[in-house]
Formats: sequence, C-alpha cells, structure tokens
Amino acid sequence: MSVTRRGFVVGASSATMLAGAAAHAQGKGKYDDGASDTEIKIGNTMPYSGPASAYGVIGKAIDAYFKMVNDKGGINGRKVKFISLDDAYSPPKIVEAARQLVEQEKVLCLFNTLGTPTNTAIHKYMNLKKVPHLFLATGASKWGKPKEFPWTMGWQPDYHTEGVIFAKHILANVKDAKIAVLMQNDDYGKDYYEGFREGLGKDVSKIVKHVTYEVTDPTVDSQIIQLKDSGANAFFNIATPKFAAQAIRKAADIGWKPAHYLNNVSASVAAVMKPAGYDNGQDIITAAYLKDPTDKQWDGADDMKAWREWMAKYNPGANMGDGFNVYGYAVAATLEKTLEQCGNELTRANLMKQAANLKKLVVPLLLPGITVNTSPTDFYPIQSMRLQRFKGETWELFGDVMSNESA
Amino acid sequence: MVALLEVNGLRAFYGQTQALYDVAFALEQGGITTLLGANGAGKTTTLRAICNMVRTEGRVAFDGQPITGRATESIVRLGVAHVPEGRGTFTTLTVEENLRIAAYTRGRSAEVKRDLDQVFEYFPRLRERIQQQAGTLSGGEQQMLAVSRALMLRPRLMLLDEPSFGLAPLIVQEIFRILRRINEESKVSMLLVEQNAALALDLADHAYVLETGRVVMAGPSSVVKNDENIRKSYLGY
Amino acid sequence: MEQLIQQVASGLANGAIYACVALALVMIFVSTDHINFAQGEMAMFSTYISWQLIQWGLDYWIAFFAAVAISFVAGVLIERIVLRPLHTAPVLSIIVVFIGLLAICNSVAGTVWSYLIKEYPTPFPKEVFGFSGLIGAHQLGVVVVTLLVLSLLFVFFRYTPLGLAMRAAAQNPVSARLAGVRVDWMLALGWGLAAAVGAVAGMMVAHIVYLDPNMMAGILLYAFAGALLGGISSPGGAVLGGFMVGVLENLVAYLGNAIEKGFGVYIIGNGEKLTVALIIVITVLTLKPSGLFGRVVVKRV
Amino acid sequence: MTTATPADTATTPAVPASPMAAAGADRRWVWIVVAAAAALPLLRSVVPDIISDYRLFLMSTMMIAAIAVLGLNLLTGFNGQISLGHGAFYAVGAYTAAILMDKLSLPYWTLLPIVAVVCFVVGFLFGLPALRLEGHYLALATFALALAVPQMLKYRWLEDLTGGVQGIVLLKPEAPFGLPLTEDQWLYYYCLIVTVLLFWAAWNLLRGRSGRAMMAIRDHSMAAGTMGIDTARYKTVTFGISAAYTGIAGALSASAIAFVAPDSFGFFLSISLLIGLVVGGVASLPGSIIGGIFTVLVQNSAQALSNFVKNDIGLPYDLSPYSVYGILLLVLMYVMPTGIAGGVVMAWRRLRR
Repeated sequence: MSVTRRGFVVGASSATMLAGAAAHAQGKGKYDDGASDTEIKIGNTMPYSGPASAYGVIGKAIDAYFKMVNDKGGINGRKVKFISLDDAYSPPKIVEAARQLVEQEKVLCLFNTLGTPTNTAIHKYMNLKKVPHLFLATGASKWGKPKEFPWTMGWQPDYHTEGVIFAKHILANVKDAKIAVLMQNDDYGKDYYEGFREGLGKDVSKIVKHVTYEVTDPTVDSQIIQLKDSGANAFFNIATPKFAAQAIRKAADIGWKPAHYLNNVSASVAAVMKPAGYDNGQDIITAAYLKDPTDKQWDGADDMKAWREWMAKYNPGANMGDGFNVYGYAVAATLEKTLEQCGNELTRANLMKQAANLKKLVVPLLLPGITVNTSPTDFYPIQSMRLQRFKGETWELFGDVMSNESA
Repeated sequence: MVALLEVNGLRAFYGQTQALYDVAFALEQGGITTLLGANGAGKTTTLRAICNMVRTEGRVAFDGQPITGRATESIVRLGVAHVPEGRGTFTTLTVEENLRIAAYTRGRSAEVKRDLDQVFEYFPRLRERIQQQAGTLSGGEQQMLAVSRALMLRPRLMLLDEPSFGLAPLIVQEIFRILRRINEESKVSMLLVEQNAALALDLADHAYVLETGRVVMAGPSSVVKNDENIRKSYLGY
Repeated sequence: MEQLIQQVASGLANGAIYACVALALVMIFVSTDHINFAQGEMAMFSTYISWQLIQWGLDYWIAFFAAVAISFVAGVLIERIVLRPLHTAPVLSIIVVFIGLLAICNSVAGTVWSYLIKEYPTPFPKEVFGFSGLIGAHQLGVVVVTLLVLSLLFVFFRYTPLGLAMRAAAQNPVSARLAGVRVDWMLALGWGLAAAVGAVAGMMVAHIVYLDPNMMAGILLYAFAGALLGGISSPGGAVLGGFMVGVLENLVAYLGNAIEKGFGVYIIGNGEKLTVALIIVITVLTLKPSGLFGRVVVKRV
Repeated sequence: MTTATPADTATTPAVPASPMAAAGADRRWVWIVVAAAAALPLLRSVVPDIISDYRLFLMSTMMIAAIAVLGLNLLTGFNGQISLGHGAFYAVGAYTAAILMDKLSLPYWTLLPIVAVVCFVVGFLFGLPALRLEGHYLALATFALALAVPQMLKYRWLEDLTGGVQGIVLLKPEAPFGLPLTEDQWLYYYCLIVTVLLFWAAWNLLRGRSGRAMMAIRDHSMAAGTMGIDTARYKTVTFGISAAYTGIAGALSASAIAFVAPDSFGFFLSISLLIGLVVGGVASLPGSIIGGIFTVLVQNSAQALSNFVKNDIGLPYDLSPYSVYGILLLVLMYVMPTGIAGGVVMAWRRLRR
C-alpha cells in the first residue's frame, strides 16, 4: 500500500484507517483484513485463567470444531484460523486482548467473546473500528441494537426474554402467586430479574421477596430460609449451577415446595439436577434451547450422535457431561453457516450483512422447533425457547415453542 | 589421651565478613576450659561455629569424630549441649515442657523422669515453678532453666555462653557453684565463654584468650590468672 | 422467631465449615509462621483425590483416610521440595509462591476432573434427628468432626513429645535446634498436618457446597475472617472464630430483613453481609490486635 | 546449613542501599530512558508496524500498572506495612474519576488531583486502624478491604452513582489543543507525563528526611520511635500517599479502558499488584516499573507459553495458561527470590567482580 507521508503522525494514522476501511479484491474473492483465498482469521477471548476459568471449555470446544471444519476442507475452501486469547474475565484485560486481535492479528471478526462486563468494555471499540463482534457468549439484552451498535450481535436467547417467559407462565398457571426470587448479584442476575418484572407488568407486586447472593458466598442456605419465610408459593431461581443445585436441595431440606422456575443457565441434568438430587428436583420448570448432553432422551438424535463422535475425535480431553461443549459446538456451527453464506465476499460489511440475514437456519443441537433467525432490524439470533419440566431423571418438553420474535 | 573436643584452623563467616581466623584449641575430657576476650573478639562465634550455627570452615572433632558440616541438631544429639547467649527460653511453654523438649526423642519413659529429678536436685527452685510459663521466670531462673535444658540432653560437653550476663552477683555465684557440681558429679566437660574473666578463671582449669578472631594466648587458668601482662592487656582488670 | 433460629442454625452449620478450614490455616501458621493462600485449593485437590478413590469403588471411610494420608504426605513433600529452598526468602516472596501453588492446584484439578460440579457423598445417616429441618444431619456431623479434629490436635500438641517439639520449633527455632529438635522436619510435619486437616475440611465441605475446583474460594475468605477473629495463633480460637463468622453473616442478613420489613428501608442485606462481617472483624482486631483468643506476643527489646 | 533468619526480614529487600540502587543511581540513564520513551511514538513514521496504536496502548497500561505498583511499594516496600488490598484504592480511584466524568462531566485532566485527594483521605483513614495491626493481621485486614470494595460498589443506595453491576461506560480522552495525535498516542503521552512526575516525586520523597524515617520505621520500628520519629503519623501518611498513587493509577486506567465495573476490581487485582511488587523488586523504584511491565505481560506470555507447550513441544497434556502462570511464579521466586530488580543487580555485581 502506498500512502504519501505528509506528516509523520497524521500520515501514519490515516494509513491504518485506510487499511481498516478499504476492502481489497484479490484472487477469486473480495476481502477485508483477516480473510484471503486460503484463510479466514477469527478472533476470540475467553477466561482461561483466574476464577472464571470454567468457561474456557467453550473456547476449546470452538477450536476443536474448526479443526473438524478444516479437516473437511474448510469453509468454501478456506481454512479457519481460530485465535483465542485469555481475558481472565477482566474488562481491562479484554480491551487489551481485543485490540491485539483486531490491530495486530488483524482478524476478520471477534466471535463469541464471553461475559457481559467484558463485552461491555469492548462494545464501543468494536463498533468504532467497524469489526464484526458476533454471537457473543452472554445473554444480556443489550447486544441486539442494530441502530446504535450495527457491528455487535448476540446469539443465545437473552435473559430478559427468558424472564418474561417465566413471568407469563407463572401468571397463567400459579393461582394467587406469591413469588420469591433468588438472584446472583451481577448483571446476569439483574437482566433476568428486570425481564421477569417486565413480564409481570402490573402484577409486579406479586414478588413478595427478592434476595441476592454473591459468587463468594459458600452457600445460599441462608437466602433460601429467608425466601421460605416470606410464604411464597412460586420461586424464580436465577442462579448458576452450583448455587442453583444448593437452592433446590436446601428448599427440599427445609420442606419448602413452591412452583419452582429454574433459569436456563442451570438447566443441566449432570451439573444441577443430579447433584441436587432427582427427588428434590421433580416438577421444576425451566426453559431451554439446547439439547442437554446428559439427558437420555436425545441419545438417539443424529446431531447428538455427530456431537459425540466429534467429542471423541477432536475434543478428547473434554467432559461429555459439560453443556459448554454443546454450546461451543452449536455456536461455532452458526458461524460456519454464516461464513458459508458470505460466499467469496469475505468483507466485514458482508459478514455483518449475512449475519443479519439468517432465515430459519437449522443449527445442530438446538431443540426441535428452534431455529436461528435474524434480519437487519432483528439482532437476536435465537429468541425461542421451550419450557420443560423435570420428571424422573430427565426433562420433559411441554407446550409450544415460546418466542419473542417481534420484540 | 584423646581430647574430647579438638578445634583446628577454624574460620567462621557472617555473610562476607570473616569473624574467626584459624582458631585452634583442645579441650580435655572432664575439664572446664574458658574462652576469654573483649567484646567482639569471637568467643560467641567460636561456640556457634562448633555447633555449625554460622558458616564455618576448618576442622572440629568431637571425641575423635569430625563434626564439621553436620547439622546443628545432629551435633547436639552427639552430646554437645549449647547454652546459648540470651538463654533461648521457650517463653510460651511451661518450665516442664522446656525441659522435656530436650528429651523428646527418648519419649516419656521413666528415664526422662529420672533426669528431671536429677535436674531439680541441682536447681530446686525450678521444681517449684514446674507448671509456670517460662517467659514469666526471672533472669536467673531462666539461666538455670537453660542449663537444665542442656543437662536433659545428657551431654558430655556443655558450651556455656555468658551464663552470668545480666544477673545479680549472688545468683551468679550460685549458678557457678552448681556448674562446678555438675562438672564433678555428672562428669560433664565444659567450654565456658565469659566476660567476667575472674569468675571464669576460678572455675576453669584451662583458658584461651581471643582477640579479633584469633587465639592470642593460652595456658592453665592459674598461669593466666596470675600473669599481670595478660590481665592488663586482654582482660582489663 | 423461627427464622431467627433457622438462621442461627444455618450459620452454625456454615461456621463449622469455616472453622475446619480456619483450623488448617492455623496449623500452618503456628508451625511455619506463614499464611497459606493455597490452603483452600490444596484441600479442594485432596477432596478430588478422595472422590476419585470413591469412584474407583473404595468405601467412603477408606477413601477418607487414604485421602488424609495422601494429603499429609503431599503437604510434607510440598514443604520439602517447594518451600525448603526458599526458607530464607522474604515473606512477600513466599506469598507469591503460595499464589503460584493456588493457580496450579486450581487449573490442574479443572483439567483433570473438569469444572462441572459433582455431588459428594456424606458419611452421616440421613434424618435421624427430630429437628432435622433446623440443621441437617451432615451439618451436625461437620460440627462434630470439626470439634473432634480440634481435640485430637489439642491432645497431640499438648501431650505428645512430638507435638511439644513442633511447638518448640515454631516458637524458637534456634533454641529448638540446640535442644536436638530437627526443626526442618517439624516445619514439614506442620505442612503435612495442615494438609491433612485441610483434606478433612474439604471432604466435609464438599457435600454441602458440591465439589468443583473453585469450591474453596469463597470459603477460604470466611475462614480467614474466622481465624483472624479468633486469633490466628490459637487453634481453639480459630474454630470459635469460624463459628462466630458463620452466625454473624446470617444475623446481618436477618437484621437487614427485619429492618426492611419493619421500616420499609433497605439498609443491609445479603449483598453486604460479607462486608459487614469484615468490618466487625477489623473493628475487633483494632481493639484486640491478636484476635479474641490469640496470644499476645510480648516483644522485649 | 544456614541459620534461620530473623522474622523481621519480612520486607527488607536483599539489596537495600538507596532506593535507586538498581538504576546505579545514575541520573543520566534515567533521562535517556525518559527521552527515549518520549520519542517512541515519533518513530512511527519509520516503523509503523512496530510502533502501532495497540503497542502504545499496551505500554500505557504498563505505565499505569507501574504507578499502582509504586504506590504499593511506598507502603509495603519502603514502610514495611504489608497490603494485600491495594486493588481497593485502585477501584476507588477509578470510580471517583468515572463518576466525576459521568455525573459532573468534568474533563479528564482535572481529575487526577481530585482523585489523589480522595484516595489519600481513604488511605489515611484506613491507616488509622491499621496502626494497631501488624504483619499478617494487617495483610489480612487489607485483604478484607479488597473484598469489600467491589461489593460496596454494588450497594443499592450507591447504584445511581456507580451504575451498580452494569458499571459506567466512559469516553476516551482526546488530544488537547488540536494536537495531531491519535487517542492512543495522546494517552501514551498523558501516562508518560504522569508516570515521570510521580516517580520523580517518589524519588524526592524517599531520599529526603521523610523517606529515611519511613525506612527506619520499616527496619527498626521501635528504635525509630525512640529516635523521636512520630511513627504513627508517618505510617498513616504513608498509607495515604500510597493509596493516592494507586488511586491515580486507577483513574488513568478508567480513562484508558473507558469503562469501569465491579468485575474489573476483584481481589485478583490486589493479588496481581502484589505479584508485580514482589516480582519487580520490593523497595526499588526501577523494580516498580519492572513489576508494572510484568503484570501486563505475564498473562499474555503465560498463554503463549501454554500454546507453545501444546503445539510445538506436542505434550499430550493440556497445560492451561493458569498453571503456566503458577509455574512461572514458582520458578521466578526460585531463581530470583528478591525480584527481578534485585536479581539483576546481584548478577551485575557478580559480573563486575
């Protein structure tokens, strides 16, 4: 690239800006930074170190997925180079990592970066740089605002919507509902809770007790005692797996039997229902969009079989019961299909355009009836969930697909 | 006759600083030898060097066996009991516990009980304070405790570092009287470091005078005691 | 009123966990004068070992004692191999080493056993008490085990020659050497004991909070608070401090609730209970700098 | 066999001498380094790929970390009060700056003095009860502070100010007076100026009477008291100054990241500051800079090392970056128990001998 150097600083900075903006034709396609005839560079950050390192499993699963894609010849003949950096779940760290990926590694897009506070820290930056910030690993509702942030898009059903779904179900099914809420005291919990309140609308006063816990709390026993004491007959459990399981068991231990609604974050048989005790978890209701690998009812499904084969071959060290491996597989498949849809025009603008043009896309491991849908005004790829009730040792789907596509 | 303790070419270092220069002396079985000299002459360092508590070069033999480079606690277990400067009391333990530590490898046998009785025979005052926290003892009592603790090791050689330090003259006399008894009755040899040269020379049969890390004078106590020159130039009395 | 009783009972049950971990912290502190930040992660690792043994088909109690023994040996080895070469290093460097150990234990456990939470069995019978709604059988068992471990340690340190030698080595290493005590091994032994006590704590805790690589993170913080409150040089004090912190945090939440109910104003709640507990601990410390039951070490100049 | 060292070597550095020892006390070198740092962005027209905006940003974060480590060093290294909770002051600084920008729309360059005063007061007040605590108790009390602060940020009645769990999104500072600089270049200069000023101030403080008093208190607390030094005043004021330094670093980081949230200030932040202090060099000014660089670089290098082990050596086991990080710390303490600054000085002395 030849740029006349007018002043040493000005010239240099405008050069980088040009490099960022202009797509260049080369060989058989049209490309931006991070794509060529042979390769597509995808950036990602995950907490591989520090207290949140449990999530690192997702990054490894995605990496394993693209290995499989590359072994099969890549996407439209291009190999995927997946670069995943450690952000330690820290906002300052992710800024550093994202800038490294965008400015040094020159990736085509950031994909499935994890966490709400972390993604908030790079939200503006990505949109300023006009680099796709795609399919984030967080359920906050703020990732679907194409007008203000045209380069950012979430993936999973947002917590807000799920909260609304539960609220509606309680209002319709629990007589004289008196609702108790247990909530993790952070943005994730808050998003759920606000959706839930919105769903209750004028009946918001039916929430008789709302308590929070910190991730540093050893148990939520004390909170459950407080909730029981409120005399509630419905319970919305907004907790991560460990605390959700504790809550289920403690409620049973002290003989509190409300209509129990469990957030999707903890809808795992192996990680929540089994440790909590199957007896204690009967009739709990949750919402789901992914198949649970530890739920026997999916053993015969083709996509689950394919997933098991892939786990054995490409992700051998990983735990078969860990739902994060399902999550990573499904979200990577979504990106694969989106990139396929881009054809030979692998520009950042086209990638965003195609991401906003997914119509009834079937992604493996999503529950039957749930597909990925987006449009230039709808930046929420998955907005449908299905309610399920715990029976015996497995979840039983009931009712229709609940969706919020219009919102 | 083999000397009980034989020291040759002993050098000791604190970090980069050398504190002893080729110190050599010998101590006879059953005898009491004293090291004299001004402050900083290297008396305490010599005792520490024998027990390998500072970085040491040279040769130290105990009962004909070289002990240089062995761990302090192994040397102690061979029968060298060191009564350190400042008495080394375990302040939070009781008097009895202070004494029992020295016998801990021997368990809680009747033998230990006998040793305790023996010690209390020398220092009846300690028997009265047996359950008291050692930190609450007076200075003299703590010194008695330190000597007793050394005795509990059933030593053949006792290294005494300034047992008179900071004590009233009457107590000092009492302790020195008992030290002589221990030497005679229990056949424990002693290497005594003392500021109070007159006192030390009364007790000891041999004396070495140290100056800036070197042995400058040696001889039987009686000779040293009566040599005016030595007294004036090295011992200052 | 019923809630108050339940909160106190639940606080005591949590307190038992803190007490157990605090006891392990005190073990290392009294024998080596260090505060081991990796204590929690070591206990977690021990618990995984016992879990693995149970998975392989061993009886609970066999796995329990095997894990305690393995942890003891591992503790001794860590002292001999990792810390021994650093025994002249400044305290701050040792703290960094502990953090390094913490990171290694945590991530190796995560890699080997995954981050999925696992249920961990309880050796205690289920529901044999009339008041089982108030405090679970396991919780009661934890209290008993904690007190048992405490008494065993008390007897060991108070009445055995080896215990005496360990106390002596901790109090005055130079003198202890001169009394023929192998001080280096006493430190290693202290580590071994602490690791063993930690293993017991971990195995008691795991049934309540579920087994995962991060299970000790929060607990360690409360255990620190408990040990500080009771006095970190006193095993009995640390245990009592652990119980007090457990009850205290629940009472803070209870009080907050009562105020909100009575006056309609939110002042404190679950979000602030750790903070309030810590403020109380620090206040106590400024009044009694060695903790409630800690021994004041008088320094002579 | 060596004899046991007395316990009060806790914070005494292996290389005491003057605080500038590691730099050889050679002021000429300091000027050369500063001049080189100032000239660095200008080299961009020559090697645009090396002096990129990203690298300048990275260097800015290193300087910010260096200031924070220096703050901790003043307290722990030079005054002997161990703190495991300096993340708290960092958070207070960052939030003070963020709230002033967000609510009062104050321009970023007016913030640092205000932040310094606020953090000084907070640190000073915390220093009062800390007077009663020693060694491990003080360490754990400060640790408690580090735990409590992120929780307090979420306190219901403060939510309007702090943004609660959502945090506050800020604007990045732009170059003033229409200077032809990118945001990152300006941030770099801004941080450089603040860093140089603060290190200069610390150097002057330490070599003066107050500095000697601080170190006397560290080395011989009781003796210092009998020598007529008002230990209580020095200790609390040092706590305040230390907090102010770390708070300024927090404020700078709020500007650089353009976002604050409770998750940015977990207790791991305090731990990593402490690691920076120890790895860099306790009681050493150049050590603080090394520590700052280390805290930023280590995470990236841990991951690179982990990838290297996995891909290039081809170990079947997945050595996670977190374990690499842990092993790195162990090895560093093994090789250089007194930190990199101390280790380098010792190696240098050995070479010259």
